[in-house]
Amino acid sequence: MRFNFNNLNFKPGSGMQRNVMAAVRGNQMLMALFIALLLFVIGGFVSTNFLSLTNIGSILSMAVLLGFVAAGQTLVVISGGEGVDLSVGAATSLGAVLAVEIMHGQNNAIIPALILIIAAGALIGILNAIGIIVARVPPLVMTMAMANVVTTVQLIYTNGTPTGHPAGLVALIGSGRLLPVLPWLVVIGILAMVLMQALLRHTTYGYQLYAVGSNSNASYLAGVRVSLIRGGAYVLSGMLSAMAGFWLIAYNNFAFVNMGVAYTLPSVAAVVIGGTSLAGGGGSYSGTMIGAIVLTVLGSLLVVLHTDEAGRQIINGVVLIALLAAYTRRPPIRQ
Amino acid sequence: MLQMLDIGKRFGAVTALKNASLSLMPGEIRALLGANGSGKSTLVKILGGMVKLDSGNILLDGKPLLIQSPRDSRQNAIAVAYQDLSLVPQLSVADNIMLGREPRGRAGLVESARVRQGALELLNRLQVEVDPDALVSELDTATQSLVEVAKALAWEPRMLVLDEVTASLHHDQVQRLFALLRGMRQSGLAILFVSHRFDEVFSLCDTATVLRGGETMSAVSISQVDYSDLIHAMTGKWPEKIRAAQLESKLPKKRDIVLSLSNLHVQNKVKRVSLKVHSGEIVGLGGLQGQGQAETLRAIFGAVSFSEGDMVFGGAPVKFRSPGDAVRQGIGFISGDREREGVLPVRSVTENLFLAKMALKGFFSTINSHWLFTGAKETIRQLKIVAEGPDSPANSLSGGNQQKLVVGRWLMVKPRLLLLDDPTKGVDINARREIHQLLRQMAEHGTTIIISSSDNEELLDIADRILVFYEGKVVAELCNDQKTEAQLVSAMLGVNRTSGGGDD
Amino acid sequence: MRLWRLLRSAPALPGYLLLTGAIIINILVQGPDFFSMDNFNSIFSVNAPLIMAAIAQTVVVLTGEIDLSIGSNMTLVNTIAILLANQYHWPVGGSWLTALLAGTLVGVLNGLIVAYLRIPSLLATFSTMSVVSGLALWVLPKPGGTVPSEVYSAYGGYLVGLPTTVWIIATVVALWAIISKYPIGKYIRAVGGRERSAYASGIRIERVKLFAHTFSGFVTGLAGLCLTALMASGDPKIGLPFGLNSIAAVILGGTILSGGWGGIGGSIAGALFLGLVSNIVFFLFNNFAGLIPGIGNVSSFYQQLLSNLIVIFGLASAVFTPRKKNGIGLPKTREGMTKDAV
Amino acid sequence: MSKKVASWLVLLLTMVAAVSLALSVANAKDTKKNGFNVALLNGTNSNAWRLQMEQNMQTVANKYKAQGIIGKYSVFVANNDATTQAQQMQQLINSGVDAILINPVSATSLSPLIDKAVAKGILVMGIDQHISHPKVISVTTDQYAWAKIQAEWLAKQIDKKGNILQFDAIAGAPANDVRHQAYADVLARYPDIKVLKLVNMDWDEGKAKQLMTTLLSAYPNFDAILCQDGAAVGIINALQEAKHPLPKAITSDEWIAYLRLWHDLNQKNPGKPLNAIIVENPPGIGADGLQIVVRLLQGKKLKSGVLTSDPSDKGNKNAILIKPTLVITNANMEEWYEKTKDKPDTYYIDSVLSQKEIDKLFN
Repeated sequence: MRFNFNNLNFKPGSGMQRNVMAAVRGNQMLMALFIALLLFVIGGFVSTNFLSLTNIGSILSMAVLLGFVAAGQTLVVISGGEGVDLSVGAATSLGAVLAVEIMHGQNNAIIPALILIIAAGALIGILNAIGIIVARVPPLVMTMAMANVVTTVQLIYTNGTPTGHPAGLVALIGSGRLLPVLPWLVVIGILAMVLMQALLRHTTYGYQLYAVGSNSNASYLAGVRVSLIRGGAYVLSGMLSAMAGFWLIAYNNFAFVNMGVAYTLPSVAAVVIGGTSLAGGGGSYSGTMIGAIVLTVLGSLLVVLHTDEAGRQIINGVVLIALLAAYTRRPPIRQ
Repeated sequence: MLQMLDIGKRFGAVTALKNASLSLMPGEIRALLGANGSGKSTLVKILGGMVKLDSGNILLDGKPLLIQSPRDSRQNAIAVAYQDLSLVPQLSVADNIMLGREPRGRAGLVESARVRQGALELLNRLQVEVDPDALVSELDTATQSLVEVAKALAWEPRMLVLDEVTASLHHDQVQRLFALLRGMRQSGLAILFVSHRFDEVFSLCDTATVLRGGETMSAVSISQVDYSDLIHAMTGKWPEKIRAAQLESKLPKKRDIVLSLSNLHVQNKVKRVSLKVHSGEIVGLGGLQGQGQAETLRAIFGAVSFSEGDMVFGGAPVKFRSPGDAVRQGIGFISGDREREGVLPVRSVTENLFLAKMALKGFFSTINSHWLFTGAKETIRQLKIVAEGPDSPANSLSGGNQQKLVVGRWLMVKPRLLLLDDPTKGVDINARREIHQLLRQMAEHGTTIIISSSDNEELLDIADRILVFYEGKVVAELCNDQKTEAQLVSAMLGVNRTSGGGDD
Repeated sequence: MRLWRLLRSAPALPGYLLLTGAIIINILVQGPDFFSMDNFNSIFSVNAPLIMAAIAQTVVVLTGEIDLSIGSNMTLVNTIAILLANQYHWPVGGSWLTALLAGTLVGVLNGLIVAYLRIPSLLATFSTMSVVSGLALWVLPKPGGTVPSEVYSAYGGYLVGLPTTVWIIATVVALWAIISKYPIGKYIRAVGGRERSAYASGIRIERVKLFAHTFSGFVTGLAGLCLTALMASGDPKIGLPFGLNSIAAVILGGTILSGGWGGIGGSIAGALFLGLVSNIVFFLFNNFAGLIPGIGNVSSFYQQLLSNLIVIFGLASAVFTPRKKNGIGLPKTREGMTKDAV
Repeated sequence: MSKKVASWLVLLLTMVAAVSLALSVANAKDTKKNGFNVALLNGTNSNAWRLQMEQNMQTVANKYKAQGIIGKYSVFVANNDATTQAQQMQQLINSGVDAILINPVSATSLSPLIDKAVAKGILVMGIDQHISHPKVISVTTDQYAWAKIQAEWLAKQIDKKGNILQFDAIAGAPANDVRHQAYADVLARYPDIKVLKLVNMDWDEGKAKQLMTTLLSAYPNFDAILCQDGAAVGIINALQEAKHPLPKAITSDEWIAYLRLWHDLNQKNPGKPLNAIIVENPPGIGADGLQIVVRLLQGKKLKSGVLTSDPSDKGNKNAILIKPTLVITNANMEEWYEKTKDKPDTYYIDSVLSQKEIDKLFN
């Protein structure tokens, strides 16, 4: 094709702008990383052992657990439409309960356990998706209600008390270390980051997920099956969260009903601190992992500081507000 | 009365305005003109308090005026009616009109009777027939625009800024509005009128200020200039040159029918529309705003469902349940509402360009980013999209370039049928011409095109054949020598039916 | 068609319909005992804290924000009221007013963080939730303390023929009705409806949000006091369930989370619905569980399952709530709402 | 339009209110010797301990039902929501039961409803957690004694000197506070024992593990660990993973999983057994309460001196404190390991007082 006029002399999207945009987008993650390092250094002042390779390794593996729960959360938040999944904790718990009940310490039950865990997580996600997309219940409330149901299901399934423990191999991965600073769990975490990155950046699904989160109407009119993409985010979230339960019992060696619930709200915080906007359409899983590290280091730091439980909660909240104020502020309407 | 001197504004690294100046006298109606990205809307937003300026001064009656918020602006008797509206959909028409200046009675309570009455008076002045208790979300776009104007007038401004409010109004609504504005000018109201429609500018305005690249290029009296002077000021080129560059549209030789509709019926909106479209043809859908053109296009595309009627596409009867189905069958769709229905604002140029292609690929195909990158670069070059690179986010582009992204998106999948719903609304004249050329080229390569437009000139320019809609029916079909402005306008207004349509 | 229009135009209607349904089922499982004033009194006195929390949540949700810290704020109010009266022997009036003030201040704090720091409210209030529950634990490290029996019997008693709690709720409703008559009432909905439009219309959205959070904090304070009167004791963990329950009540009442649409009437109905669900489950299991063999030993799990499922069913009624226009398929003019449709 | 509907609703409600006034039924109450209607209000059933408590009680209730002593036994769970529990209690009072056993969501906060119930002649009893109300008898494990046994044992194991880490449960939970106090009282007598760090593990083994892992970085040199139940498995897992030597002594809970972990550790290191103690905190306490309630309903009187005051409620003599008797150390660990072999991992070492033991409490 040939055009024989070229009078486009206005250039609103100049070069500088792109660099700044890229820098700002990169910045959130860099900033989170910086804050994580800063918290480590503060920890080092409180206790020199805080910076020992073993301790860093321990903190990283705890962070990876939160990062796993926040994996599905990342997808759901990216998918936009006020997307948030408050059932991740319950799905994690269900995954954990199923894992110990099915494995009962036997290595040859690992595969069946994984299949069942993923299927159960998918079922939770499918029900969430139906509620959110078909019945149009707001995600926040639908997933909250689903979390309650999943908790009750765990109780009925286990009669209140899950029995069994993870297979030896799984427990070894969950608690063993390759190097002092590198527990196997962290290796799994890095693997998960690579896979999530591949899903988000190198498959058509990830591509369409970002598109739907950025502008669902435009995506719909470009032929994207918005409901399937968005629903898929909830289904994947259920599956990933249930898998997080598997790793949670690998780390802990035991399961109890609702053991993952404490991760629910921190998973949202990790996603946001990692640079994924609650408005959807942007963000990354590596950011979420860094967000998880920030929250975990902060938690550990508060343990070694000399405060009581009340003080710990207060400081935790204040530091969170400061973190959020530092870089997740909404832009003012007036520019 | 009002002077804006050497206004400068940067968004990050982008300079939106530099040394822009503007002055306005009581009783003056001034047009503010400029291509997309020239800084018009930034200037308007500075006046409205939505954007703060970096440098320069605003003087009101010779005294410096500091506008720090929309409130400051309104309290200084400057009222802005925005293109993207400042209405709250969930509130009633009356509440919206009086928002922020509710008449208050005893103990500071809002007197709802007076709110309603005040709103009603303004609506009557504008001759809008609308229930003041209706929610704004229930209104069509044209009525919403008029409510927006009423809302600006509610502040009893000395200076009224109208930012493209006529874009969605139909002809007689525009005329009534203009009559009102001319009347208000007599009482000393100063009006700043922003529009892409030159005929409106020439019929309403006294003076014009032209912006280019964020700078004021000229401030002229309308009576002393003509069309091409203004184009030159806006673009730096003389329009003759552009005209000469146009390609002549050629009617394709093959005439097999790509799409045929019979008795299509969309609830309340489209009534028994039948049409046949041949391959390689560009069919225009004309008419006043909201006569069923948009619904017809969307019904074909599967975005709204039709209750009755048959559709045959490519020889087989079809009924698409969603746009996804239509896209897979080789149909594309471009909406003029690029903000809501076109671009992915925070995603990159590449991602915007490949969206339709990716939608065709299923969910778990892998993506080769290198291939995407080179593909995007090629399209950017081909469409002359002005962007830093394939990775810059779409919202860093100007409106016209954003719309080119949407066009490029379909260029990549080469659909058999492309539907366009007012695709160049709010797009400046150059980008519009480029988009037209692209469409012609696509048609030459066998893509069939159906385009609806609120701009008659655009239809006459590009369409081989024009179907005119009135109240949900096709009332006229114009081709060859019937394709004239006069024929089109009379058909639009429901008089002088030449063909098509049917019952009364 | 008329019914459909009606459903779509009354923000609180889904809540009323749900409540009516729950009342009917409740009558079916409870029998004629339902129609006793004492029964109404117990329903209202037990559910007044949730009703108040739902009202507080509604005001914030109307501005398009959300408040997760309502539960911990109620706890703080409870602990302060108990601490001052029991440990420092302040008069009940003084200590409760101080507690109410503290609740309001937490609202102010939330408002400042959300409106002026512009942190998304979901995360901002998640953080303040941690701060406030820490404060509550600091104020009253362990459960204890009492409320004079006159206070709690007055709370659970009657006033001019109606349960006291009905009067308390009516007072707050009246207060909100008055506020709605002021411009701020409109501004709250405008800010929630479309923040940018509200701002462009000259509304100072920060102040509106601050006001909404402050008022919400005040009502949360009242909710905390109702809880204190109901429980007649202090406990640094007592308010925990109210954060999420109040959100559920608001949604059940037909208010939409993105703001601008809904009202406290629906939320009151939503809160009562939640209360009646536990009532229904109670009576189902109290009166009928014995008839079904085999669920004897684990019946308590099924109570939870049943109530959770009823709540999900209620939430699905959110279908009836109108949405912000999403632009797909031309909903610029709403179906059945254009002039020629009537 | 909505106004119209609203007025219909108001009309409906008014009618309902009118009918209700007309129908208000009086509830006659008669004294009886058997066929009692007993209800349990359990604050939560989502942990294994509470569930075992519920199941024990169900077993006892079924026995009484077979004998005709209990006519109806029902269980209601409040899901940790204090107002739900209040509502359940309110409805129980309205529907007329003979006795209510409560494991409260909030131990101090049911006074107004208890007043109402007592006024109606309903017997109210607290189980597991003490209820601070003069008219209510609470049957609880003596948590003070429980914690004291542990702390004294620990002090002895480390020769009354050294550094320890302390794991409390949830700050603000009544049992936690009594135990905390007991620990503090005992440790006050041993000035050479220093608590390096006190943390709250919220009865969450997972959290305990993460806390221990973190504490190792700041306090690697400790001699012993004093912890409440629900933490030891996590703590030992954390220590093993970090390859940190096990403490000279550790206190903890009655979870079978822990007993088995302990057994396995000793098997692996025959020369160096884990120095641990288990003090029972039996879920059977609920069943004890139920047996006592039935006797009280039958009109039997408690012996004087049975009622004492709970450490958290010194003003009232309203508590039946059941002293923990079962203590497991390395001396009898193997025996208990064998005894509980067929139980699931999540079982808690349990005991229910026999009829005879219960009868001893009565005249």
